[in-house]
Amino acid sequence: QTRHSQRMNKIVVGSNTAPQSLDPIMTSDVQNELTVASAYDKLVDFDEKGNLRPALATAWRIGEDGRSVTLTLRRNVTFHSGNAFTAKDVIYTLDRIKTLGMGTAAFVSEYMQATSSSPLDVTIQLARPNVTFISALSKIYILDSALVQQHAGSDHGQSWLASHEAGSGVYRLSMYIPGQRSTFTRYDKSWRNDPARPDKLSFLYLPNSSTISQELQAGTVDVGITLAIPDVLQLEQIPDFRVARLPTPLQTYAFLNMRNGLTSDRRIRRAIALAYDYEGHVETILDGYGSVASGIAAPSVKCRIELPSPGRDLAAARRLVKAAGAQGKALSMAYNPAFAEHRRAALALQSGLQQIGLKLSLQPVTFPQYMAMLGNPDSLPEISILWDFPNYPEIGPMLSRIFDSAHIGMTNYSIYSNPKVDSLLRAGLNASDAHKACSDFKSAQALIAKDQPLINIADSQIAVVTGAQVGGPEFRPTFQLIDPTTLTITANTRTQVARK
Amino acid sequence: MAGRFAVRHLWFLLQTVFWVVTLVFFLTKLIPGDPARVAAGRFATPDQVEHMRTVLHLDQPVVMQYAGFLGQMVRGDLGRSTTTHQPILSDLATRLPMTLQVVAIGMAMTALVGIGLGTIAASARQKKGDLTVRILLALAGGIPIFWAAIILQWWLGHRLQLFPISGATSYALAMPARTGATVIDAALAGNGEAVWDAFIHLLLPAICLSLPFIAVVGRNVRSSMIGALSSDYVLFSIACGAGPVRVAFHALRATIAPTLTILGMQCGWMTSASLLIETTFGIPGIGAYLAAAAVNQDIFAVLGCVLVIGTVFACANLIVDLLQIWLDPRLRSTAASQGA
Amino acid sequence: MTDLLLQAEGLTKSFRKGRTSRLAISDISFSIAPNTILGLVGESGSGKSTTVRCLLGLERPDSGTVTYDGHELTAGDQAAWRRFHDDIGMVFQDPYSSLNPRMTVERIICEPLVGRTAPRDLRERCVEMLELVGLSADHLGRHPRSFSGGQRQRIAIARALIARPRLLICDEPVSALDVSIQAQVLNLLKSMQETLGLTVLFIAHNLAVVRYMCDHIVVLEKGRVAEQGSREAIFEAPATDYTRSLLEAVPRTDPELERARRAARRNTLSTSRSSS
Amino acid sequence: MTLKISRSPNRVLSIRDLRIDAPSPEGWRPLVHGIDLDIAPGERIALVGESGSGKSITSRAILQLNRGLRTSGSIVLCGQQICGLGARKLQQIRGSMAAMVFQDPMVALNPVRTIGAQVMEPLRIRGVPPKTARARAIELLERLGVRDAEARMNAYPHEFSGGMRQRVVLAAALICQPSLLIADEPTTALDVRAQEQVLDVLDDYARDMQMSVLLITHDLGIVAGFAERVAVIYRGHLLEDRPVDDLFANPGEDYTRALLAALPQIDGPLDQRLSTVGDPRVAQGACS
Amino acid sequence: MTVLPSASSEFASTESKRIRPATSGPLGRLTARLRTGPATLPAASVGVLLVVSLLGPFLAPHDPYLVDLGNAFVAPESGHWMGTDDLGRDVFSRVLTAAPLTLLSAIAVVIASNLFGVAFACLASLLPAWAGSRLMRLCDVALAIPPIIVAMAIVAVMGPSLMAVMIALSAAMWPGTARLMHTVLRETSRTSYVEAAGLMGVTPGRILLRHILPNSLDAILVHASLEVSGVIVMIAGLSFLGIGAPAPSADWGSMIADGRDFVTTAWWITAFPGLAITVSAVLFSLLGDALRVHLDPSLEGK
Ligand SMILES: Nc1ncnc2c1ncn2[C@@H]1O[C@H](COP(=O)(O)OP(=O)(O)OP(=O)(O)O)[C@@H](O)[C@H]1O
Ligand SMILES: Nc1ncnc2c1ncn2[C@@H]1O[C@H](COP(=O)(O)OP(=O)(O)OP(=O)(O)O)[C@@H](O)[C@H]1O
Ligand SMILES: [Mg+2]
Ligand SMILES: [Mg+2]
Repeated sequence: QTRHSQRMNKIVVGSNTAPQSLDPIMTSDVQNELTVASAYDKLVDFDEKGNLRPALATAWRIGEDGRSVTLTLRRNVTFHSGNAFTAKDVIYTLDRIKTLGMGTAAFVSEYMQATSSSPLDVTIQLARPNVTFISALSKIYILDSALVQQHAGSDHGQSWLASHEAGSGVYRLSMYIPGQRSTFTRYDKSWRNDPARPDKLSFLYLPNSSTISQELQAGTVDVGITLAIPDVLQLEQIPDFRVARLPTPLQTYAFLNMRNGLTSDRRIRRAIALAYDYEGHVETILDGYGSVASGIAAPSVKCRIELPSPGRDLAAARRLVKAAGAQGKALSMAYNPAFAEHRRAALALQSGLQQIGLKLSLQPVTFPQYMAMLGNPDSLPEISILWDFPNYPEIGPMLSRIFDSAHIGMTNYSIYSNPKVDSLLRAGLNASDAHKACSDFKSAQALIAKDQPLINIADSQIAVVTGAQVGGPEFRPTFQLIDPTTLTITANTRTQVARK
Repeated sequence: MAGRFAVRHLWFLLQTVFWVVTLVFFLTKLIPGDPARVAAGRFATPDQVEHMRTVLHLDQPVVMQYAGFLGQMVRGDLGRSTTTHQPILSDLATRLPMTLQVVAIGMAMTALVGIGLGTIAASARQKKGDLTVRILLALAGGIPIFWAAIILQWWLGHRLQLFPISGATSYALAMPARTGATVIDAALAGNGEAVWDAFIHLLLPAICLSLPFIAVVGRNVRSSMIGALSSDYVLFSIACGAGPVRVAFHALRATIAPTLTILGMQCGWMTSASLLIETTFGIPGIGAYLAAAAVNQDIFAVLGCVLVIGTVFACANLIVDLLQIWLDPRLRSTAASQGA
Repeated sequence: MTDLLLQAEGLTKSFRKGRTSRLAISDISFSIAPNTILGLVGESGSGKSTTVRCLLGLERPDSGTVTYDGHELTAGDQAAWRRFHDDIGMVFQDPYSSLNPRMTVERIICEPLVGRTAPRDLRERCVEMLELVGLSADHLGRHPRSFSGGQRQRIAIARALIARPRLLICDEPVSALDVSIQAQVLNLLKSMQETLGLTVLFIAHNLAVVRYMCDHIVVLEKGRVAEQGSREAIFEAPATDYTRSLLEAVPRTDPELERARRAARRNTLSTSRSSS
Repeated sequence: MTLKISRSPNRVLSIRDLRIDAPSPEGWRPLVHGIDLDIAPGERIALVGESGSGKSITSRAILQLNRGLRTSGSIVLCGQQICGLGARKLQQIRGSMAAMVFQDPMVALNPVRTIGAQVMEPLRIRGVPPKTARARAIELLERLGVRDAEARMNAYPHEFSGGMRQRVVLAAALICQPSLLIADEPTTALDVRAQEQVLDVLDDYARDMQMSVLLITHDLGIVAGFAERVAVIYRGHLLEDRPVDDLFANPGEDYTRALLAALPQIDGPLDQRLSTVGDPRVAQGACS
Repeated sequence: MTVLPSASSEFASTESKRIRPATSGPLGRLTARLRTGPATLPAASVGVLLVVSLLGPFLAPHDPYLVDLGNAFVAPESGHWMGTDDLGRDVFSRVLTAAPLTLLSAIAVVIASNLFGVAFACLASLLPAWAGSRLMRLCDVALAIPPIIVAMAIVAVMGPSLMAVMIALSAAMWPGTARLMHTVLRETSRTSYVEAAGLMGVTPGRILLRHILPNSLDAILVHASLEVSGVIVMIAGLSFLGIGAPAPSADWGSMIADGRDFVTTAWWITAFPGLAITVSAVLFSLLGDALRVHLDPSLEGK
C-alpha cells in the first residue's frame, strides 16, 4: 500500500481526543493536552516513578515559609519562532493564566506574581503556602511571550493560540484542521531532541473506537489510543500490532452522598461497597486492563496509603441493608453515559444492588449537568460514578479538592465534611516540610476510608495499540492518556518497507 | 422584478431566523446546568467560576442576556464558545463548509436518486418495478442513518475496502484549509488526485445522509409524476406521437417545482441530520460541533449552530423560490406583477 | 310588502392579485319580482358567479347594496342576513362537489332543518322532498357517489327546497350535465317553481336554456350589465350588439338552418375582422 | 413536404367490431359492444350520445390511447391495421396519420412549456430541424387565427385565453397534417363565441387540407352545422349512422328522437316541457 | 406570499384535491378496504408486528436487564439467538423488550402531534383570515427548526426520560401536520358542499366537524402512518445521541449507541436493534403507502 510507504519515519496517532483548543491554558482537559504536549515544554516534569525532574527549569528552591518558589532556567533554549527562552516567558505565561482564570489556572490558584532578577531565574510569590506548587508547574506549558503578544488581540491570544502554537517543544505544528487532524514536524533544535522520534507526528481525531481500529487495520493509523478493549483484543491477534499496557493515574470511583438520602447511613454505604463486583469490573468491563483499586488514588501517587478492596460479600451487604431497615428502598445514581466504563459500571452496580434489596435508578447526566448538581448539593443523587485523578503525582491537592468541606458545592463529590480531615488536609498543604505534609495526608486518608464517602472501584490502565515500527509510549504520571513525545520509531524498522 | 420578490422573501426568512433563535435562546436557558463552571473547567476554584460567570454575562438577568446576545448578533458576533474558547463565528466558519459540502453531495444524490426512482415508479406504476421502488424507498426511509453509517462504514469501508473509513481527506493529501471545504480546497490547489480523494471520503457520509431524504423525494416525485402522467397534456403529447422517454421528461418538468420545494426544505434538515453521522465518520463539521456543544452545554455554540442551520434552511428556501419563478412560468408572471 | 323580493344596487367588487386589483363586477343592479325566474347570462368570466356570491354575502362587495324583502342587508345586520339565509335555497354548478361525499342522502337533504324541526318529522319531510324531485325513499341511506350527475343535482335541489325557501338561486345548475339529464333538471326546476311559487335566480351561459327558463333576463358583459329586460325584449329585440352577437352565436338544431347561420356569421365576422 | 402519407383511396378509417372492456373484480366488463364505423377522406362525422356512452374511449381506441382497457376488433387507419401494433409504430402513426384534441384546452397544454415548443413538438419528434419546425408552427398558428404568432411562440399557456389555447392545441394536432382529426368535445369548455371561432377555424382547415374529422360532442347544434354524418352511440352500441340532414329530419331511433327533443331551442316553443330520455341509471333501479 | 410547504406537501398538493367519496364512516370504509387490495399485506404485517411487540416482554427468553459480566460478547448461538452484549445481557430479549416501548411511544407521538396539528390547523381556519395567517406563520417558523434539534432542546430541559422524548417529538412533529392539515382544510372548505352548508345556516363549528374534518381524514391517516415510521427512527436517533430513555431500559437506539464501539468485534450488538428499527419503520411506511393507494386510488392512476 502506497499510503503506508509514504509514511516512513512518520507516526499517525488515532484517538478520539479532538482538541477543542490548542491554547495551553486549556490543557486541564485531557483531550487538549494530548496534542498540545507535542509542541510545548514545561518547567518541571515527572518521570515514570513519580519523581520530579528538571525540564525548562534546571533547579528550584522552595521558600522557607512555603510562599515562594525560585527557579533557575535552562539556557540556550529557543522557541520554534527562534526567540530565546527567558524568565519573561515564564512570567508572561503565569500572569496570563491568572488573568484568564480558567483551565490550568485551577492548578496554580495560589500564584500571585513572579519576578526575575536575571533572564534565567524567576521567583514566584504564592498567596498561600503550598509545598506542592512546584509539582503543579508540571502541568503548565510555557508560551513564547513575544510571539503570543504579537497575536494577543483583545483576548490574550486565545483565538490565535487555539489553532497555532508558540512553544519550544520537540515538535512544531505544521498543520492543524480542527476536529480532524494535526500534524507536527520534529524540532531538531529542541533541548531534548531525540532522533528516535519520528520526523512527523500526526494526530487523527476519530470519534469511535471501531473507526480507529478499522483505520489501524487499513494502515492509516500507527498508534491507536482510546480504543475499546474488544478492539484491542482483536488487534492483539494481528501480528503487526503490539499492545502496550500503560498505567494511568485515573481511577473509577463511586462517590456516595454523605448528606442526603439512604447513603447518609454508613451501613448502607458499606453495603454498597460490599455489593459491587470489583473483579468482574476489572475482568469484563476493563477486560483486564486495570486492577482493583487499592487506595484512594492510583499506585503511582506519592503519600498514598494502601487500602484493601472491600471485596464482594453479598450476604454481609444484605445484612447491613436489613440492619439499616432499607430493604426495597430506592436510591439514584448519576453517571455520564458518554463513557462506556461508567455506563457499564452503573449497570453492574444496579444489578448488584438489586441483589441486596436496593433499587437503584440511573440518571444519565452530561458533565455540565453534573457540575450544576454539585453546585446545588441538595440535588445531588446518592451515588455518582466518576473518574478522577491527581493531575500530578501528589495526593494532597486531590484530597483537598474532593474531601475538604470548603469545596462542598464545587468538587466535593460526596458532600463530605469531617473537621479532622479538613484540618489535616489544610495543614498538609500549608506545611513547608514535605514529610510532615505526607504524614498529614496519610492520616487524612485513613479517616476518610473509615467514613466510606466513596467506593474505590478500579485503577485503569490504558491500552495503546501500535504498529511494529513504533516504539513507546512510556508512562508519565502527569498524563491521563499518553505523553506523545515518548513515541519513537524503532531503529530496526526505520528502513523497513510497508506492511503487505 | 425578481429582486423585489427576493427582498420580500428575504425579509420573511430573516424573521423566521430571528424567531428560531429567540425560541432556542430561551429554551436553552431552561436547561439545567452551569455553563460558567464548564467554561472555568473541572478543577476550577469558586473564584474562577465567578470570574467566568461575569465574563460570560451569566450573572445578568435573562432578558439582559438576551438583549446582549441580540446586540452581539447584529454586530456579527455570536459570542465565545465555552468549550473551545474561541469566537463561535470562527468555529462555525471552519466547520460549516465541511458540512455544506457533504450536504451538497447528499442533496445532489437525493435529487438524482429520488427523482430517478420516483420517475421509474410512476412510469411503471402498479407493476413490479413500482413495487420494487416503493419497497426500496420504504427501506431508505426506514433505515436509521446512524446505524447505516456504522454498518456501511464497517462493511464497505473496512471489509470491502471500497471507501475510506473515516476522515475528510487521506493522510497524505490534506490540503491547507482555505475555504474549509476539502473538495474546493483541493480544487483550488489544483490537485486532481486530492479532489477525488476528498470527494470519495465524503461519498459514504453523503450516501448515509441522503437515505431518508431520498425516500421523501422519491415518494413525492412518484405521486406528482403519476398526477402529471395521467394529465391531459401528457395524453395529448402521446397522441401527438411522443415516446415514453419524452413523455416522462415533460411530466418531470411539470413536477420539478414541487420537488424543488421539498428539496429546499430538506437542506436545513439534512444539515441538522449531519449531527447523527459526522462523529461516526470523523468529519469535523457542524453536526459534530453541535453534538459536542450540546453535550458541553455550550449554549452560545448551540445557538450559533441553530442560527446557521436556520440560515441554511432560509437560504435554500430562498434559492428554491427564485428557481421556481424561473422554472414555473405561472409564478414568473405573478412575481412580475407583484414586483411592479 | 314591496313588489320586489330582491334588489341589487350598484354592486361592485374587485379582487386583488398581488398589487394589482381587478374589477370583477362593477355597478351591477337588478331586481327580482316574486314568483318569477330571473336569468343571469354572460360569457365565461363575465362576473355571474361573483354577483351571486356578493348577493349571498359570501364575498363582501366593495360598494353597492342588497335589499331583500324591503330590508337592506348590510354587513352588520346579522338578523337580516339570517332571515335572508333562511329564505333562500342554493343549487351549485358542479353536482359532484356540492354534496358531502361522507353523508347519506338523508343527512344531506335534512341538514338545513337540523335543530329547527323535530327529528320525527325530518324523515317524513325528506321523503316528501325526494319524491318531489323524482327520487324515492329507497335512496335515503345512500351516499352521493352512487348517483349520476342528474340525480345528484336533484338531491341538491331537494336540499335547497326542503326548508321551503322563497328564493332559489341556481348557479349554472345544468352546465355540467349532458343534454338528456339537463332536460330533466330544467323540467324539474320549472315545475318546482310553478308548484311551490318560488322565485328563482337562474344563472347560465347557454342562451337557449335561459330562454326556456326565465321570465326576465340580465345580460352581463365583462362585469357590467350590458342589457336587461323581459325574455321577449331580449330575444326578440336585443338592444346591444353584445347581446345580439351572443344570440347569433347560438347554434340551431336544424342542419339546414345552422349551416346558413354559420355561413352568414362567418361573412360578417370576416368583414368585421378585415375592416378592423 | 417531408411527411407525405399515402392516403387510402376510399377509407381513412375503418373500424370493424370494436369491443372495449374494462377490468373489474368480476372479470372484464364490456364498455363498447362491437362498433363498426367508416370515415371517407375529407368526411366529417359526428359521434353523439349521452355521457358515459363510450364516445371518448371509442375515439381513443383509434390511437390506442386507452390505458388499462382491453380493445379488440379491427381498426384500419389509412390502410394500416392499428390493433396489435408495436409501440414504435404507434408513435409514428399518432399525430401524423391521425391526431387528437381534447375537451379542455386549459389542461391539454403543459403549463411549464412554451406554446411554441408544444406546437413544434410533433415535428421535432419526427426529426424536423428546429428552424423549419418553427416556421411551420408560426405559419399554422397564424392560419388558425393566433395573431402575432411569431411573438407568442415564447408565451406560456396561462397567458392565453381558453379559445386561443384551443387553437394552439389544434395547431399542435394539425402540424403534421394528419389525415384524420379526432376532436373529443373540443368546444364544450369554451363559451359560445369562442366555440364558434374554433369551429370556424377547424372547418376551414379541414376543407382546405381535405382532412377527415371525427367530432365528438353533446351539442346537437354543432353537429347540425358541422358534420356531414352522425353516429349515435348509446351505452356502447352504435344506434344509428346516417347523414346529418336525414337524421335530424327523421330520427330513426326513439333514443335519437328523445335526444333531439331534450334540447331547448333558441327558437322553439316555450310552453312545452322538454322531452327526457329517462335516466338510464334510475331506470336500472340500482347503481351498484 | 409563498408559504413554506410541509414535507408532505405531496398530499396537500395533489391528493387532497381529489377527495374520495365514501361508503359508511371512516372505520367501516377502512376495514372494508383493508380486507381486499394492496394494503392487506402491510396492514397484516403491522398487525403482527404490534402483537409481537406487545407480547415482546413476555416472549423474552432471558431477563433483559440481568447483567452477567462473565457472559459478555457471546456471539449468536442457540442459547442467545442474537448473542449477548458487552454486559452479558441477551440481545434478543432486549430487542423484544424494547419493541413495545418504541412502537407504542412512536404511535403515541404521532397521535399526539396529529391531534395538536389538526387542532392548530382547525383553529387557524376558524379564526379570521389575518389571525389565521399569523398562526400559520408561527407554524412555518416552527417548521424551520429541524425536529431533531427541537427534540434535543426539549429533552435537555426536561431531563432524559421516555416521556420527555415523546413530548419533544410531538412538539417537533406537529408543525408538519398542521401545515398539511391547513392546506387540506383550506381545499376542503372551498368545496361547494361546505359553502352550501354555510348558506344553510350551519354553524362554523358544525361545518368543521361534520363536513370538513371527515373529508380530510384520509389525508391525515396516510400522513400519520407514514409519520410513525419516521418517528420510530427519530426516537432511535435521540436515544443514539444519548438523550432518550435512560438506561437500563432497553431501547433500540441506545443499544446501537452502546454497541457502536464493538462493531468490528461484536457486530450483533448493533446489527439486531438496527434491523428491528428498520423492519418496523419499513412496515409502517409500506402501510402508509398502501393506505394511500387505497384511500386515494385516483392518485394511482387507472
Ligand atoms: N376569488 C377570486 N380571486 C380573484 N379573481 C376572481 C375571484 N373570483 C372571480 N375572479 C375573477 O372575477 C371575474 C369574474 O368571475 P366569475 O366567476 O364571477 O365569472 P362567471 O361569469 O361566473 O364565469 P363562469 O361562467 O366561468 O363561471 C373573472 O375574471 C375571475 O377571474
Ligand atoms: N379506464 C377505464 N376503466 C374503466 N372504465 C372506464 C375507463 N375509461 C372509461 N370507462 C367507462 O367507460 C364508459 C364510457 O366512457 P367514455 O369516457 O367513453 O364516455 P363518454 O361517452 O366520452 O362520456 P362523456 O360525454 O361524459 O365524455 C364510462 O362508463 C366510463 O366510466
Ligand atoms: Mg361561474
Ligand atoms: Mg368523453
